[in-house]
Amino acid sequence: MTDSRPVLTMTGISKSFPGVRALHDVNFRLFPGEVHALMGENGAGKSTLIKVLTGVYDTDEGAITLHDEPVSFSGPMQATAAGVSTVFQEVNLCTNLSVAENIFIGREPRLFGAVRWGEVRRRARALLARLDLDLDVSAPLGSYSLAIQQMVAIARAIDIKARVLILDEPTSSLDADEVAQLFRIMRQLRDEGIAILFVTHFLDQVYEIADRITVLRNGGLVGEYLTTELPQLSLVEKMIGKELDVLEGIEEHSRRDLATLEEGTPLVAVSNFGRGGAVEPFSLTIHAGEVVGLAGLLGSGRTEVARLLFGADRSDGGQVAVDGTASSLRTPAQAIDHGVGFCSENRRAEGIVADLSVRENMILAMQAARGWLRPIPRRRQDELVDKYVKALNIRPADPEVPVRNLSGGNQQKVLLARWLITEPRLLILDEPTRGIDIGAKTEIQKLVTQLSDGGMAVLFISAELEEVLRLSHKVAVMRDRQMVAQLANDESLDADRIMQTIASGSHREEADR
Amino acid sequence: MTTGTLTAGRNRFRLPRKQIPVLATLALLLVMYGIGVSQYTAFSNVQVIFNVFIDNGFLLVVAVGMTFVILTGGIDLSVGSVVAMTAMVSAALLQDGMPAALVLVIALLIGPTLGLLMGCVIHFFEIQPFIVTLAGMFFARGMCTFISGASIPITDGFWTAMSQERIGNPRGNFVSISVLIAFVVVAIAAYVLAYTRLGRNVYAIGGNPQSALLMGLPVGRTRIAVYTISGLCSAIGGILLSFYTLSGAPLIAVGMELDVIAAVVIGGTVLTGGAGYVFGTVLGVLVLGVIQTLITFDGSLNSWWTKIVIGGLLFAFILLQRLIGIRYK
Amino acid sequence: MTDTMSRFRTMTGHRLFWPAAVLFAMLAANTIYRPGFLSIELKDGHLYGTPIDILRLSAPLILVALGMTLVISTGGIDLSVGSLCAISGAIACMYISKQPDQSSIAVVATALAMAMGVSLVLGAWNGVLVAVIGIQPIIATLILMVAGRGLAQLITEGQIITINSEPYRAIGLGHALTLPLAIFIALAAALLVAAFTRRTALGMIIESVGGNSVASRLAGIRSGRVIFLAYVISAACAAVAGFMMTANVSSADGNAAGLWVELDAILAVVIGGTSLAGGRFFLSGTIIGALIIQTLTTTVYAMDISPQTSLLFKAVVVIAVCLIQAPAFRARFTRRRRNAPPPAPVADKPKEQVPA
Amino acid sequence: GNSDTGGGGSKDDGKITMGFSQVGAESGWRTANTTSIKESAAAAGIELKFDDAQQKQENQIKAIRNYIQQKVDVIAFSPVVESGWDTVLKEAKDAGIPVILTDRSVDSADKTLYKTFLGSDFVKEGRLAGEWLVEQKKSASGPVNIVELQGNTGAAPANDRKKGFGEAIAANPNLKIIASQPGDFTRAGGKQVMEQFLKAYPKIDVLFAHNDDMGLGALEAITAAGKTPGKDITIITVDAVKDGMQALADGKFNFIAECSPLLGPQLMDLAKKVHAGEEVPPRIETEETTFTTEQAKEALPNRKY
Ligand SMILES: Nc1ncnc2c1ncn2[C@@H]1O[C@H](COP(=O)(O)OP(=O)(O)OP(=O)(O)O)[C@@H](O)[C@H]1O
Ligand SMILES: Nc1ncnc2c1ncn2[C@@H]1O[C@H](COP(=O)(O)OP(=O)(O)OP(=O)(O)O)[C@@H](O)[C@H]1O
Ligand SMILES: [Mg+2]
Ligand SMILES: [Mg+2]
Repeated sequence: MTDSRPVLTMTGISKSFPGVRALHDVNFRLFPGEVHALMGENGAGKSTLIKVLTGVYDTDEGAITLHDEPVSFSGPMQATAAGVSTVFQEVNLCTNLSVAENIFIGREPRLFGAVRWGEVRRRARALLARLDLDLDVSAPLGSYSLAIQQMVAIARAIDIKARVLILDEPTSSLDADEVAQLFRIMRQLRDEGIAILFVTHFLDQVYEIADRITVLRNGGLVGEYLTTELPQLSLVEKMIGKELDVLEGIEEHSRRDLATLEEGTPLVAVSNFGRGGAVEPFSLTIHAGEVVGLAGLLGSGRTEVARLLFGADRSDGGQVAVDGTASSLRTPAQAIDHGVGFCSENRRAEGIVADLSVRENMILAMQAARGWLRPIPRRRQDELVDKYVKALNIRPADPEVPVRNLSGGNQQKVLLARWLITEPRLLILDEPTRGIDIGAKTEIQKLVTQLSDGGMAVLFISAELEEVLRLSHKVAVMRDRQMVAQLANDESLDADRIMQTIASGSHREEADR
Repeated sequence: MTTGTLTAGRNRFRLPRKQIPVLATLALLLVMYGIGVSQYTAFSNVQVIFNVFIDNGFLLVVAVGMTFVILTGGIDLSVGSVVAMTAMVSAALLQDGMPAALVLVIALLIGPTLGLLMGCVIHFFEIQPFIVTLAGMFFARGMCTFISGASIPITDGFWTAMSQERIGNPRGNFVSISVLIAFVVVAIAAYVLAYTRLGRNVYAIGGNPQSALLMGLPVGRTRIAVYTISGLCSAIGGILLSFYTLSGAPLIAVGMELDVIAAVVIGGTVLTGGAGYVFGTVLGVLVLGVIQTLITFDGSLNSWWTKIVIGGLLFAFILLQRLIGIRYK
Repeated sequence: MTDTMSRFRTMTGHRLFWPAAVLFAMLAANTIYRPGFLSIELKDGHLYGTPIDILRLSAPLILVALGMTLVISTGGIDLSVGSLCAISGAIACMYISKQPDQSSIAVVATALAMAMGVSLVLGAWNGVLVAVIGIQPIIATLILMVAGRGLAQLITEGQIITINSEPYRAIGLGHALTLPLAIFIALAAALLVAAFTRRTALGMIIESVGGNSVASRLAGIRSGRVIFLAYVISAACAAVAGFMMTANVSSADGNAAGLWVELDAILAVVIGGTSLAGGRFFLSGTIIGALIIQTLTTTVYAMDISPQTSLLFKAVVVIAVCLIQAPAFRARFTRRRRNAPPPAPVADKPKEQVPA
Repeated sequence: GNSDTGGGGSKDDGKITMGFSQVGAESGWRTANTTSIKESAAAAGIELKFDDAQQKQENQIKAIRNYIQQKVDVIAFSPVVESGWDTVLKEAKDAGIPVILTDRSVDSADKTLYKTFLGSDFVKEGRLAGEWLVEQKKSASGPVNIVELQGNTGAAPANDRKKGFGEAIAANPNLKIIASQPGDFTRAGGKQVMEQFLKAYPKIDVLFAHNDDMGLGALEAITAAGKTPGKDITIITVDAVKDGMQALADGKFNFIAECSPLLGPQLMDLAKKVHAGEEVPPRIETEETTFTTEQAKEALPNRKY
């Protein structure tokens, strides 16, 4: 498997952005027929390495060879033509085009120059079927959730007759089944001799699929290892650069007691909330200090529930009570007035304002709540920003750089900080740990626990059931856009039972009451 | 556990959603025409409709080019001036006695060349299209006055024939050759947008240029092509205009870019790019044409009331279109 | 890299460097052509000279462009400013011309208040169309651009209204502290807009809405109000510019006042570094942009460039200004190798914008 | 409009319907022209269909086509530009509708396409202005420096007035146009250009402005520069609108060549004749004159516009 010559080598790669040295003298090799994991903390330079390889960025220094030929791509178009197929971090597709078109654009089957649309749709359906997806391929991609979009991006990449397949955090928005599906296909491709570069923050996934691991830290190369020869703990140590008991931190697993919390008036109680075509009406109460987990398959409507509660979408009907008094949550501004915060799963489109600096992005929600006439004094801004840059370990630590220059994970932390600064009473976190490295993930989990101990209510949405179970007092289960059950997180609750609930939907009546 | 096929069967009601703006425009256009017919007897003549096409053939062609540009999220302010420049160059060359065929070739080359140049500046130097094409507009208009300060009549036989040929019944209802040319351009454009890679790339770039780049699409080439196409359409439009007026005048088609942009947007194309159809643009041009016809038929408006009424009708139209669009979304 | 080199780099890297350099180059070219170009003399306690002229003549454009900067920053555009100039000027002059004592301060004040009131209403109209009804800005403001000229002519009944009012005339031609009053008005407006946006959080909020409106909404910003406000401010600026234009010639011409000023204003904004896509805005850049455009116009007259070529000249200057400002263009020339980094925002710290 | 206006002309009730396409409303002169036409149409009992082309030839062609559809009895228009009318005029001719041109002419080779052209002679206006100047300066020994404020680039009045003026002053080699820029027929334009002329050329003796408005704008600039208009600089303009006449009477202008906008009565007269099938001369000049300061003082009290 690894005794042949590498299909791809990168030597001495350096790349700087104004003020940041993203890569410094990095070497990397990729062999045919292997899955090679590229690991590192947020901002370590993984995505940059991939973009340098595919010609999105020019290198400052260094050389790249493909099949022993020196190459220097001017952009993804050339890279694709040379057999390097890439799924970039953050879904990079055109949401205004149909699903089928997104898969085939640029290499549509044609007859005398005319695109054969029937053929495009047929092939798209066939390809998606390989990923166990059954979509309306002529619907615009934008009408599907981020997870589906991610799957479509993968479908696009694997259809290309590639020798090298690059997947930058493809699994961050997928659930277990889809990950399994993806891995099945990755193995199949690997056995066909394709070289796969794979980036993820899930250690389990690395050990499940990767043959070899390259670790980056702070833009520098730490080393290249065979997966079998690198225990998990030392991998984490190599990524973080110091010996840490993070893993133990994660193992800590406390059942959280619901009973005492549910006394008294709920902080937010909604009944018969719903929106035609998105979520069936549901009722939910959240108490101060309570963490409610929202579980369900992708596309089951979790994000929709969150958006309704935050007023990002309007509910068709139903009542809301905040602190026991009837209120309305019809716009985000209203929700924020009631002390609700919402950290969207789609950070690029709905989260960051790329033009603005880290500082401005962080104080945005607080400033919006105060109104534009009462600016937050600069000193206070700096204090707040400084505090959260430290607390969340945001890098680079310069609050004045435009947030667009941050790596994906660090952008996520900025968003989190934006909401923490507003000191909300109910914080809705939609996939807050997606694309975040293991250290930061633990930090966020700890943070959620701390916040709820301090009296904040949290609605926690995550594709990882483990995480939901670990943090929540109560788990609401979504299935096919219905809230089918609300389960107290007691001894009897585990991932299996939630999966069964999802699969059978038998608890539906229980939720409807 | 076993979840067979993941049915993300999230079939929201979305059947004609993309087409709604276009359909709304169509409906409103019919209503407006109905109003005209009920108010003025002569409005129902078939020739009135034909005249709308005859009088707006060149606008239609230019608007088709603009549709390409706007679909990528760009804008081309130079079209009016390029139209004028093409007409001006043709007139000047014909006056100098150059054969018509050669003049046609030269005139049809100028627009795309300028478009190509602007496209290159926009793409390679990443300057906003608004500015680059504004400079293009100044340049082309400057060339017009540079060629001649006064209008130049065209007496060439070919031009006159193209101008005065009536297809149909010359004594009854007829259209001009320009109308046929315009329809051919519309048909080609519709085909290109729907069935060719270039066309699909246009939509992709309009949807998200960053993604299009990362998807390996030829963003630069497409963007340059789009401005070249717009330049070509402006050149064809300029030729049609010179058929139409049998002359080149330095100040003709001033402000035409705004009419064209308005037509494209009324036709349902979004200025940020990525959504819209050539057919919508045809409707948009018709809307502007019918508004004007209504006003001339009325014939009682003061100069300033004309402007106010045009603004008012435009407003009513856009508002209704918008409301219908929201209702059925 | 030597110290001077790096200092040069930081200097040329500054956002305002290139626009300012172009302005300087244009002034220099004029001076070479006509050595007296820059000379300023004191006559009857007033300063005279071409530089003063340029400042005074650019005042209306600066005003319009300031409002336009905010609108563009929200991701919009306001084509109606030219018509608004005509309307505000027409109302003010019409009212004054009907009064027995045209030179009374009270009359002029009433006229200004009335005209400003109407302009604000029209600005609000634009704001409603864009922010509430959701019509694309270019089309929404096109309506008023077309109809507004008609309104202005309706007010003046198509005539040129000539007035004889000293206080009104002063708006365009008066002097204070040896300098034309118009300069102070423009400066005051600039400081006001700067204070309004940068001393409050309005500026950041506008930039946020323009940068990513979805994200801003989810952060709790009522973007509708912000966008609305931008159009109202733009209308107010245009109204003052309209006063100035009409006061300059003591007459209101519904047809010609402010014709095509919207294009110049947009040009000024973009030359100043604000992106038409919305987001970050730079008021001081806009002012330099407006000065460049006015210097260009004056140059054409002063150098007696033939009317036939003056538009060509303008095209060349516009494209030159934008090219040398474009990072992508500079990258091609500062580094020979192909390996230039993608156009990264120049190393500048976004800071409080207070125009000099 | 009511439902039968569209067919108004086709009914044989003896009432003449006229379609008139105006250039626009770009100046006070033009609005006076429009008013004159509307008033005289009403007075003459002619039903007028009026259209404002907003300075676009395309719009005028469209309007004429629509008049043909409405079967009006007479079509009259002031062409925005000279050339390019053959096609649509042929259509009018085929439909049997007579056409009258006002104010500006067209350059069609086929003179049968229109019945007559009623309007001023711009070249003559320029010439009159020039001749007056030649007369004034015939004793001048040294060079006389003239600056010229042109109308919109390419507009017929601008081209023709420049031409006529140029031809006339060629008679005296001392008279020299040292600078000429378009002031776009507006006060603001005239003022801004004049300011620069004053800075660039220390010795300006004469200003020739293609219309009153630019002249009035230039007045402001001249005053601001500390010179006395009418004395230090001789000012000649064209048009003779009220404000211009006032300036002339005040001695700020020195000479105006009239360009009368009051074409209405003559036009209606012609329309009736043409409709009745009478022969009319192919070219009818408006009755116009020139004004000096004294004449202006006399004429001013009964000026209508
Ligand atoms: N366009 C850019 N301009 C400036 N700096 C950038 C740019 N893109 C990335 N960086 C910086 O380069 C460094 C590496 O970023 P990169 O995106 O490669 O990280 P990553 O390893 O992919 O992290 P993550 O796991 O969070 O996605 C970061 O410090 C980031 O801030
Ligand atoms: N194309 C579509 N057509 C109709 N409804 C859709 C479509 N896309 C999404 N929806 C609706 O949105 C619901 C929620 O999708 P969403 O992605 O928000 O769910 P989620 O559970 O948060 O999934 P994810 O894990 O992907 O975030 C879907 O169940 C469906 O009701
Ligand atoms: Mg990354
Ligand atoms: Mg979700």
